[in-house]
Amino acid sequence: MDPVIWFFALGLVAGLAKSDLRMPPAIYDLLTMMLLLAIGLKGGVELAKAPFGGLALQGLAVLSIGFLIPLLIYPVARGLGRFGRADSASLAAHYGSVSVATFAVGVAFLADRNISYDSQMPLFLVLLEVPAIVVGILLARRASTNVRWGKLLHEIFFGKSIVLLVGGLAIGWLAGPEGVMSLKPLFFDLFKGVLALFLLEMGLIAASQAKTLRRNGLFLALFGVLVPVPLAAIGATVGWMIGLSVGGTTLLAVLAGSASYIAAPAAIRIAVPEANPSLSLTASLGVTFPFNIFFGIPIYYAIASMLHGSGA
Amino acid sequence: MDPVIWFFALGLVAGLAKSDLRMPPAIYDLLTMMLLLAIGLKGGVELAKAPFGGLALQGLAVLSIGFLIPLLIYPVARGLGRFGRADSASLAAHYGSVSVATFAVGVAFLADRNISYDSQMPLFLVLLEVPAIVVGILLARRASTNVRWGKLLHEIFFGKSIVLLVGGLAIGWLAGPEGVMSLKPLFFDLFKGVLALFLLEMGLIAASQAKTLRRNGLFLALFGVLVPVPLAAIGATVGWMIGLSVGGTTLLAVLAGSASYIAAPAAIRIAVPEANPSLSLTASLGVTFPFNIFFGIPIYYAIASMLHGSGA
Amino acid sequence: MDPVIWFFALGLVAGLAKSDLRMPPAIYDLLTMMLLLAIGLKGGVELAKAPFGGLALQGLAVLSIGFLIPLLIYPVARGLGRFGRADSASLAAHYGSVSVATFAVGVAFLADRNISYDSQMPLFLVLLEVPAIVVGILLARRASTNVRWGKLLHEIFFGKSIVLLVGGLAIGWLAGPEGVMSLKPLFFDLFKGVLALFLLEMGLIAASQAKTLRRNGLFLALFGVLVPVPLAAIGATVGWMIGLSVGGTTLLAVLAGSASYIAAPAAIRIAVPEANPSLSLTASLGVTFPFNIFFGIPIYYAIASMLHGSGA
Amino acid sequence: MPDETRKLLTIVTEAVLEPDICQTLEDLGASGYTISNARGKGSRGVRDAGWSSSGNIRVEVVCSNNLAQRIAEHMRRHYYDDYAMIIFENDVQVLRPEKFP
Amino acid sequence: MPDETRKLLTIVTEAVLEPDICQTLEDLGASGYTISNARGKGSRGVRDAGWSSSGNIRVEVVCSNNLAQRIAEHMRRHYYDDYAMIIFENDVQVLRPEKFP
Amino acid sequence: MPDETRKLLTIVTEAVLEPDICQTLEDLGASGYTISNARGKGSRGVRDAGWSSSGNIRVEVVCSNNLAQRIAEHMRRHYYDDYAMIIFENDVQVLRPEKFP
Ligand SMILES: Nc1ncnc2c1ncn2[C@@H]1O[C@H](COP(=O)(O)O)[C@@H](O)[C@H]1O
Ligand SMILES: Nc1ncnc2c1ncn2[C@@H]1O[C@H](COP(=O)(O)O)[C@@H](O)[C@H]1O
Ligand SMILES: Nc1ncnc2c1ncn2[C@@H]1O[C@H](COP(=O)(O)O)[C@@H](O)[C@H]1O
Ligand code: NA
Ligand code: NA
Ligand code: NA
Repeated sequence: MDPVIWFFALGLVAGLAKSDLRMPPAIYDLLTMMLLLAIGLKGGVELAKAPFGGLALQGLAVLSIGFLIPLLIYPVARGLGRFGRADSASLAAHYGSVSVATFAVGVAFLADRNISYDSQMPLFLVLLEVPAIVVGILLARRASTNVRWGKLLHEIFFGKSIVLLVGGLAIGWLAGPEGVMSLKPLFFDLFKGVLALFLLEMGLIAASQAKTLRRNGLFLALFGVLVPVPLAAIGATVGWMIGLSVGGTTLLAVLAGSASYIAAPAAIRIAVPEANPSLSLTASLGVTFPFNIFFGIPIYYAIASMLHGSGA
Repeated sequence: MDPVIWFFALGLVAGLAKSDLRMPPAIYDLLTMMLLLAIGLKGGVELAKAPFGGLALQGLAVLSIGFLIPLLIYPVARGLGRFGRADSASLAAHYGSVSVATFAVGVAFLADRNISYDSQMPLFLVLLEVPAIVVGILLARRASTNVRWGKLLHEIFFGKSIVLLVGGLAIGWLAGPEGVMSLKPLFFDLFKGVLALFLLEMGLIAASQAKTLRRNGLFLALFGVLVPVPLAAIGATVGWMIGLSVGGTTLLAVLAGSASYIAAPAAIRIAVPEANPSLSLTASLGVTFPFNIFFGIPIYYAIASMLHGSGA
Repeated sequence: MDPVIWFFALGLVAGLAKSDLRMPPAIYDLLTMMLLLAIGLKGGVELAKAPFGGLALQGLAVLSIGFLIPLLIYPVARGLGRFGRADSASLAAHYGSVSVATFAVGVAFLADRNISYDSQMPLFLVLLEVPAIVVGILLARRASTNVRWGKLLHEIFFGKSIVLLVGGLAIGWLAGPEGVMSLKPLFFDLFKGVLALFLLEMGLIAASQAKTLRRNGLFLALFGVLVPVPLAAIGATVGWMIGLSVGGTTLLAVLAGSASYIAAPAAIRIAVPEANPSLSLTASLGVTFPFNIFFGIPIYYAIASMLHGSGA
Repeated sequence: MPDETRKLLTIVTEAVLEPDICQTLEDLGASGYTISNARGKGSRGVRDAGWSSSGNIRVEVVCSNNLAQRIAEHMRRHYYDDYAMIIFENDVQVLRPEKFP
Repeated sequence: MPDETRKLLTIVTEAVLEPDICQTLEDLGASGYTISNARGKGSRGVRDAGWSSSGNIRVEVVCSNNLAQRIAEHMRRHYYDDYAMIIFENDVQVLRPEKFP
Repeated sequence: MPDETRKLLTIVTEAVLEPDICQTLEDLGASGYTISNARGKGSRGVRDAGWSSSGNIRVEVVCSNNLAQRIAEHMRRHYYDDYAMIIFENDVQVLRPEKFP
């Protein structure tokens, strides 16, 4: 197993054992920033190297995943989970949106196996971040005209994760392979190490969700474990249909199967305040995230390989 | 264009678009610290490699720039800008002192073009930091004996930027090229990456000055754009006269044309409290800094090349 | 001399000169975390490469040092130092436990000279951290049944330094030399640079202890300088007897001769609150730490070489 | 210091509300506010800034009694049910009372 | 805001005590607390968070007069002699007084 | 807690003044002070610690009424015109009143 994943386990154990190990918030911010920029830069450089066609069509297909997933999740949460409208909509938004950390572990997974992926993947990461949040809010609000959409969309679009991803993409694209050489030591060579430290903190955070899990328990745990694979299968199928490589198909599955824990919680807290924020966060961060990095990613890779007829 | 500069642009855009992207103060401090130490270490190693003569004389010439510039700026600010004595003196101190970030971008500019520069440049950076601040305070205070010079000079001389630069120089010189090999991965290999993150934050800060600019407007903008080039020309001329290489001449021009936004604001805030701190900061950081990294540095390099008769 | 040590000197000078140079606490935490993980990872990889026998016996011998040293220190502090029971017990705990930073400088010292050391050393570092603290608390408390041992031992064992060291060891061991390749740029290549920044901060902290030193003065200074060498000699002898290499013997001497300034102060502050925390901290951090990195480590290496009959 | 009295209104709430609350205070006419980071525990569980915006902020406003009532009422209506929040106030004597209308 | 009064008890002390104090407050029955980081100077010298747990924390508890007395008394007995600590309290008017028994 | 009353003086001002203010408080005879970082808005605009010393500090001093007046007066004279600053005070009951002369 990739050693970065052990760092998550270490954080989880430390957190559950009530160690005094803490990552200062400033360091968490730095690590996030470096990961986002690195993913963006890498994607930008690839885009500069190999221009691609049909992006608009592919983009539409990807966007449609973002609109579809929350519509699938909502009835499950309401019906089977017996959650109220607000909580169900919140879960829908979280699972329709994406997790950058899971994507980063997926990228590391592919790099370990020398599997390349399509250069537009970071772009698709950006495309998938927003729509589900909008759908989630609509599901919760319906007729109510109380949502200040202008302000909200501005906050989502100019939220730091999109700014850094898109900014990195643009800089990587403008600078090209030559230009980013001097940035390589910080952003590319340190990538795995930075991801390791980041996952350590993610483990600590996931451990802090354990209490909620013990209380609200079984359904959230089942939900968090059972939902990602079908969602990822949708992602993989779309990826395969729009002609992505095995690597790209795997990553689109990872994106579809992952749940947001940065953009969605912030937006939903403001727009749907009556939703209990710890429900969605516990499912997304306490269950689905660990499931994905330990078991999900290899499964999604197997699915992608099968679709491409290359066996797993 | 060097990709690090795009990071400044990214920060600027994010700031102007009111993104929630923030660099934690602790990270800003870390990045500053690494840049200052790296510049110092690099200079120290070069000094250890190639001992030089006539440093005392060169140093005096450089110091004289630091005393001269504020005396040129003050009447411009009072006469044309119609600023009061305190604000004019504050502008004089800021523009007479230097910006380490601009110097770092200059160093990166030269490195990209494989142009070497004289090893004593970081020393000159130190020499130029202080005199203008002293002159600025004298211009504001005149007869008044109210300034606690002892305390103030102590604060400037043992301010973190001088301590880290001089400390880096000393360590680089003591350790020599061999000794710093083990420090290379952190301080030299990551230099451009660290500078990129730093410029991202500088962009965010510059954006936060935009409001002041819109209010106090036109004069500050003109001042911030028009003043650097003549100042840099003075620096280039002195550099050429004291026998610096093209690279060194360019960097002395960069220093002369840059305006302080760390040492000067802190010292002036204490010693000339009636000066409006946002005026000088807006001009220095919101106008001159971007001007210099986008347009100034190439111009100063062209001037230096011309002086050295090597064409641009 | 190794340049990282000059960074300590720089911090010391800056602190004594009342510079405004500060390392944000968040950065200090990040640097500590990186050092601990790096030491652990390195040890784990070595363990994975070369399995070893007789670890249990060696471990017992090392543990015994941890129980012995506080029993030697306590009477010295009470008798010669005329300190009360609590303060003497606190000193005993600090000097019986170990300093990770000193260990890191020792590792760097050996690396500079291409001297290898036994792979189990980071494990011994962990073993030596705890026993002296327990003995120190027993010395202070005796009959008193007021200590909540369960809580206290939990806090020590799951304190961040042990969690990160043991976690790093485990990950390094699980991943093996191949697995950690991708983590090398962050954890191994940057090691010296990170250590340099860390020592800069240690210098600043040591300078802040100077005031206490001036007041409580002479005995603490003598104690801090005279105690490490005999303690290190004990460590070296044990290391030689249990069959460590010259490098390993040197590092066990370093551990025995170093004094804790993280785990011990925190635990003693809670369990022996009537002890004056600045006494032990000043001796440990203000005197013994600088003594060890400037003079102690070379001496301990000489002792280890002599014991191994290889001359110094 | 003239014995001129104002209210010091203190709000402890979720960090995510900071932009909204600043806007509200300006809209209601407060002459200023002071914010610092905090952590804590209350009826909505432990809130710690260990991670992004999961911490609390502590907002202080010095203002007239009348404005304090209006701010408190606004907070109660818009945030009290859905967000972790407590509000309390006490009298303070201020320097330059004209600064705090 | 109904004129219902509670005590605001403020404790400034060493950061190392944070877990203990939180536990104590819960045991004594406080409905919540708010903590922020601080630095300062007092009879036990300068305390600055420059380095790990060498800083201070500032703990606030809103509670009944009776509970405030018990907390203060507990702090005085268990910590006041051996740790850097000050305690003070004042009356505050609270919104939703039922939250602070 | 004996009903012994002192003043709690609170100063919110620019971070750059911290060393000066600490010195002043000692010179005027305060037995201690507590400082925490803050941000805010007032007549001199938004002040946020996003960048180096552009933030605020919040200084608290527990002291006698007399000393509080002298500190406030000193601040008013030396800093109030040129720096972002507000000052307010209120009565608090203290534990161990002898600590706060
Ligand atoms: N009794 C209390 N005393 C002081 N602070 C409190 C108290 N109750 C709640 N708080 C603070 O207010 C925040 C929100 O409270 P709540 O809405 O009760 O969860 C908590 O996270 C605490 O920081
Ligand atoms: N007079 C005072 N006013 C405000 N804060 C104080 C005062 N005295 C002490 N403190 C704070 O309480 C902490 C502990 O005080 P002490 O136990 O006197 O050292 C100090 O570090 C300060 O933060
Ligand atoms: N009405 C107010 N309530 C609370 N804090 C204030 C108020 N006015 C100003 N402040 C704080 O005091 C600082 C300086 O105020 P000023 O001198 O008015 O700019 C501001 O940055 C705020 O942190
Ligand atoms: Na998803
Ligand atoms: Na200049
Ligand atoms: Na020891």
